[in-house]
Amino acid sequence: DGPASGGGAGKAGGKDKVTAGVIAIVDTAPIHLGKAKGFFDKQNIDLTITPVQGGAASVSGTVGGQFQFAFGNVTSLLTAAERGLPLKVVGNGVSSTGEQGKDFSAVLVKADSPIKSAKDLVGKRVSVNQQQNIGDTTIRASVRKAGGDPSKVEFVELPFPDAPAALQAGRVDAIWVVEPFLSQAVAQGARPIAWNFADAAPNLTVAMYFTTTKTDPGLVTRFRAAMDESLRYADTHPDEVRDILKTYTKIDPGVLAKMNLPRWPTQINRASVEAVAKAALGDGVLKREPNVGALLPAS
Amino acid sequence: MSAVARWAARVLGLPVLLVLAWWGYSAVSQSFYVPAPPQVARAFADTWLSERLVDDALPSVARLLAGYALAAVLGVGLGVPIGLFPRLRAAAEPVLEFFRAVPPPVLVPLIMLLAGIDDTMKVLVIVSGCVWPILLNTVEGVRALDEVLSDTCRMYGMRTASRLRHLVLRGASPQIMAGLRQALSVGIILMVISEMFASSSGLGFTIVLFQRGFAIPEMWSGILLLGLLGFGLSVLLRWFERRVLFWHGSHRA
Amino acid sequence: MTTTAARAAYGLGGFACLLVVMEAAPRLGLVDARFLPPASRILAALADELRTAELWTALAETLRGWAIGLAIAFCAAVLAGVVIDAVPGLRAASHSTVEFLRPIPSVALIPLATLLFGASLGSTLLLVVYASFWQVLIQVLYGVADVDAVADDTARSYGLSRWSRVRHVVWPTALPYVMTGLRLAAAVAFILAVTAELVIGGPGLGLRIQIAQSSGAVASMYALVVLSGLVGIAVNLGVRVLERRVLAWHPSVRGEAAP
Amino acid sequence: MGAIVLEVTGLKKVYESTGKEAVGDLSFRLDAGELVCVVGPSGCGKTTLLRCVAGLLAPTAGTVRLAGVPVTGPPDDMAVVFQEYGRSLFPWMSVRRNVELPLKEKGIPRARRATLVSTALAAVGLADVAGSYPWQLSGGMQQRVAIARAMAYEPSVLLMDEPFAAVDAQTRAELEDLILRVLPGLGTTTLFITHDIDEAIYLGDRVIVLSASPTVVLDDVKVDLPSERDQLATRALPRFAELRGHVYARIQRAKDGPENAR
Amino acid sequence: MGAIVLEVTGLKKVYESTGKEAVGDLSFRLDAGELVCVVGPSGCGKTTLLRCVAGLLAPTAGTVRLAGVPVTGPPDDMAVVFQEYGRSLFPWMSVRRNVELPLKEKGIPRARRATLVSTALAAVGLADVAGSYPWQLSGGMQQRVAIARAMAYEPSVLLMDEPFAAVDAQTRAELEDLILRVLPGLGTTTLFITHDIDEAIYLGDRVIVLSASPTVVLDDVKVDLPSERDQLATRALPRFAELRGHVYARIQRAKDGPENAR
Ligand SMILES: Nc1ncnc2c1ncn2[C@@H]1O[C@H](COP(=O)(O)OP(=O)(O)OP(=O)(O)O)[C@@H](O)[C@H]1O
Ligand SMILES: Nc1ncnc2c1ncn2[C@@H]1O[C@H](COP(=O)(O)OP(=O)(O)OP(=O)(O)O)[C@@H](O)[C@H]1O
Ligand SMILES: [Mg+2]
Ligand SMILES: [Mg+2]
Repeated sequence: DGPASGGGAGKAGGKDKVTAGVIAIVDTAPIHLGKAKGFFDKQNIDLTITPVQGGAASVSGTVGGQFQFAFGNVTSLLTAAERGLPLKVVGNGVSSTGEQGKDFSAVLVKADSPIKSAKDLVGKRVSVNQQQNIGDTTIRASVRKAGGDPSKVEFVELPFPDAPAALQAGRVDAIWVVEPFLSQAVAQGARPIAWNFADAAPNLTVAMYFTTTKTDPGLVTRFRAAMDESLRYADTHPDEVRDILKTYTKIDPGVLAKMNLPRWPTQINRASVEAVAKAALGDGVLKREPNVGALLPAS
Repeated sequence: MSAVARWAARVLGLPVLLVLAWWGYSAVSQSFYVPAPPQVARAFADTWLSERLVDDALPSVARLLAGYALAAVLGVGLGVPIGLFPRLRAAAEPVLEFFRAVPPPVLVPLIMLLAGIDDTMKVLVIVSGCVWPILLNTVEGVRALDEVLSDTCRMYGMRTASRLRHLVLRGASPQIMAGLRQALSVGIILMVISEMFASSSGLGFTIVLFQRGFAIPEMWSGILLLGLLGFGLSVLLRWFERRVLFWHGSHRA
Repeated sequence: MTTTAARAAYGLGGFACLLVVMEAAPRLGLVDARFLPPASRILAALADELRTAELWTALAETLRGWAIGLAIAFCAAVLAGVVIDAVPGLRAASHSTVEFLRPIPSVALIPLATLLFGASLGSTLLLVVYASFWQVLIQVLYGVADVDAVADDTARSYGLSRWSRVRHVVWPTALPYVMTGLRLAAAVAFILAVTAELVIGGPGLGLRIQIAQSSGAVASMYALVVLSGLVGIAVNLGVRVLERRVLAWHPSVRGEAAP
Repeated sequence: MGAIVLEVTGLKKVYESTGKEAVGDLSFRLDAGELVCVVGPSGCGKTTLLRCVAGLLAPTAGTVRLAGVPVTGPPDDMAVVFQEYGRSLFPWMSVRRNVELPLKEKGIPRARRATLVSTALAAVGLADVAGSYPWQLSGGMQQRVAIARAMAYEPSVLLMDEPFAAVDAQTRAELEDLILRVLPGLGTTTLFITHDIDEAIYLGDRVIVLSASPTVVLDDVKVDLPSERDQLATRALPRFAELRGHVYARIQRAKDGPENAR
Repeated sequence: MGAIVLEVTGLKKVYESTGKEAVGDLSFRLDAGELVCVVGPSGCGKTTLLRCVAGLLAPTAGTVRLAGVPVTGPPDDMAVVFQEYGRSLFPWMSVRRNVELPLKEKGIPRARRATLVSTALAAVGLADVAGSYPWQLSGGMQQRVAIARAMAYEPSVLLMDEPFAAVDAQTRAELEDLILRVLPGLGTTTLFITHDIDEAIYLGDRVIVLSASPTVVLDDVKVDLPSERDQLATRALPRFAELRGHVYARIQRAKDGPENAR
């Protein structure tokens, strides 16, 4: 196990002390909710949630032994696996609703933009929060589906919070954002033209919880159980989700009430992971065919 | 021969020791994030000895130099009056200190808001960081001017322009050089940070991309390139400094 | 001439100008008020923030990382600078390494930091120390090179030991540079403490900024940024007070009192 | 001689940092073209006086008038040789450039400048080090550069603070004669601080003797020697010895402070 | 007197930056307890010589031996008063601390240190400014602090470079007598650089006359005056005038350089 500092695993009062590295966004509401509901206590897990900023930090923190579990999106995990990092997915994290117009992720343009559909993005400048990640892969899927040439879309990196301003100022032609920026931008007059998660695969699995291959399998099973319970609860109690979001984010209450929530099924959509892997391979984000089977849990 | 050997030992001795230490650590730790030097060297050759150097590194370096030059002009240009006039200093210092304490990751969005997302923004981000060491050092250098020397200038009725040129800039130049040296590495760091926003190419962008893509040897090769860039630019700066400060105690033969 | 009160008045005046600009720019439509709210709204958000206990714990957390990191970096850099100066040949031998290591961005060390320390104080400290160390070191190296040849000869001819020369001649000469280094490093350390929290996570002001950012709470975000700026001003005030004490003999400070 | 050029009235200077009253109450006048030497014990306030006259230091009380105009800042057409000659040279400029810079500022055309500079440097015996930097020179040579700079400037008022302190006896004699030869031709009014009584009498039209600080004028001695002076002949005159004895006795008492002054 | 303390043999110094040959070929000796004055034209290489003797400058050729041991760095138990007195005082220390620091370094106990410091400061007439900082003092006062520091150190070898250049005539006389009074008691061997020939003869057991640079020893004059010296009586002796004339004539020729030396 890693250096002493940081929240290492250990036993406290018969419970396993566990630290999870998790981004403080809408997607991770279930784990917060599950902790509040005591689902983890029930599994003898004393959970500490540590906010991290992105996939790279959660992966290195997990590999370094600082976190036992973490949250990362599909592309990040596929890339890490391709690089030979000893990661193992524990369970589902967040999924697309799969419904056009009602998902938590979309490509937006200005109200008066000539761009009407994903096809029109060809030759245009589109912002994503990170390149060579799930954003550009799924947007290319949207373009492909709409009949355009995805290789002709130009991507620039803009963090979600800064994207709407850049769109308004005409510095990019389209932006990809997720909730709450999606609702915010729409309220400010932006127009969705493509629902990239929904386009990429039916009920796309966007992100997953993962650990390293060295973690005690018993603990993994219990974490998975607690997590599944949390996901189920979150999926069926949207109001409580909106409430728990108030505790760890600062989303404006008006936006919070109206925005689209993602889905939190317990099952990983293997087909969608494989589809993303294939698309990523095709786009050159991945160099080699990843071993999806080894990454994902057996069931 | 022996002079060359001694020079080589001096310049390369410590780096070689450090590389060996790194090597030892990577062998012991076996960590994914700490690749062995040969792996990094191979990654360096594969990654940078290609058109990447022209496509990614050169534009970055150009922006770096532009930002650095602008920061130098701005830092010295503001630092001189602020150093000369105590009241101006009293009025300006809190505002400057305010901006100095704003972290670039939140400053960058603000700059994007005002200057767009293209090269201008990236250059401005570099300026926003480089300017401080130059400014602060200029201010302090100007404040510390020798009194007898400035009295001499006043006595001989030297006009403002020539007093600036012959007394203030020269007298403060040891400290200004310290600021310029500081700013060089700050500039490289901000070059990387600026490319973490609204980019699709560049040295910093590529390194960050490697980092996020878990291409760790490649990432370290990029860091190696940054270090080499810093070293190369500092050699140039030293050459410049030797010409500017030839009269100063630290450079006299 | 410029008394403390007068200086404070000028300082407040300068700051007031900044506030006016920040209020006017969005109101006059120079920037979009949705993305950069006017000063009054930012200050109102700041007032709200200041009423929450979490903010104060976050601030304390950040300041803790800042103070520890700065102290480590400062002491290590001063020590390193003095040793590099005192040991013959070391300056030349270390030059290439120093210049190589300096431009390595702390952000590039984030994977290493999280690997070693995760989202704990250790990560923050690693980044803070790494970044601010060089700021002080370079100032020390230039400062020690500024030693007056006659003063140094005097010390040597009176048989002052190497250590005494460092203490009584080299250190006071370098002090003005070191004070500038301290001011530079203080800001850099603070910036990195916040950035580390912002990027890695970990409790503190940076995390709160990040949460505000990723929640689209623009006014709160800028309120926190303003708070960082205010901390910067406070730190600078402290260093200036220190400077007036330790550099009372220096032309830059003693000239201040005279006409 | 001519009109009053410099008039110091009731000058008083208290240094705030220490509360030290350096100059107590000084009044004296200089006529146009006069060369007046000031002598006084070390630390009595000569440099302070000079800095007040030069407009570099604001007096605590009293006024300094130059051609009737109160001095508030450094006046035009005045040159100063500072006691800290080493610090008054620009280390980043060659000797030639150090001497030339004020002339350039004054707007003197290049050709004339070159003549002035080389004449002045030759006069102080530094023609061959014009290309050197000040820190490559000995103390006495540095001081001579400062003198050359002041002389080349051809000021109407010249202030010199122990300008020959660092040069050897023979060079000193040569420089004294240089001053006596050149300044009258330029009509320069000169205030010359020295601690060499012989020099003061040899050079001066008058010698002002200052008391220990807080300084007052202890004596203002008219030097009634023939205006044509010669290092050997003048110094051998009985009147020279007389004046010397007089000033010496005055200074002797000066160290005891202003109370015992008269 | 006693054994040879200081021996300079074939000393030569060429400054590399300018290629200037400052010291040509110097050889002389100082016996234990001797006070030897060095005179020579400005820029002849006196300071260069002193810095070589102090081990602060490596000679181009020749050796300096102190008690038989070649000097390679600053030797123990040596004190120097530099020509640039202003720069040799530490501006960050009060006058008292400036004088005290070398004593502390020498390991002298606190009580004795306090006595030494206050005695030395009183001897140079600065007892009342012990708490001031160097930059609050006049030029002459600064120079006296440097002298006090050297005297308080009670060195076995003392090097002084124009130490009285910035003080007035009377203070100078007092300081001369201080030197004559104190040093013999300490057994200090002294090399005293001056440009005042009278002073050299008045103070010295011997006077070494240097040529213009590249410097050689032009003359080494034994001062055969009674060892009990008095400002008025000694200077009035016919032998004093004789010696003075001799040295003056030597120096006169010195300015013409080493060729015309003998
Ligand atoms: N900056 C200062 N702050 C405080 N006191 C000062 C300052 N400068 C000078 N003094 C004091 O004022 C007095 C007069 O100093 P000044 O330099 O005018 O003397 P001076 O006549 O030029 O002496 P010297 O012949 O030794 O150069 C001294 O007692 C000195 O201590
Ligand atoms: N750092 C240096 N670089 C080059 N030349 C130098 C340097 N220092 C001194 N010199 C030259 O060496 C010669 C002797 O200088 P030095 O200072 O020893 O003279 P000095 O006898 O002490 O004169 P003074 O009586 O004027 O102080 C001078 O011609 C001077 O120009
Ligand atoms: Mg004076
Ligand atoms: Mg000398």
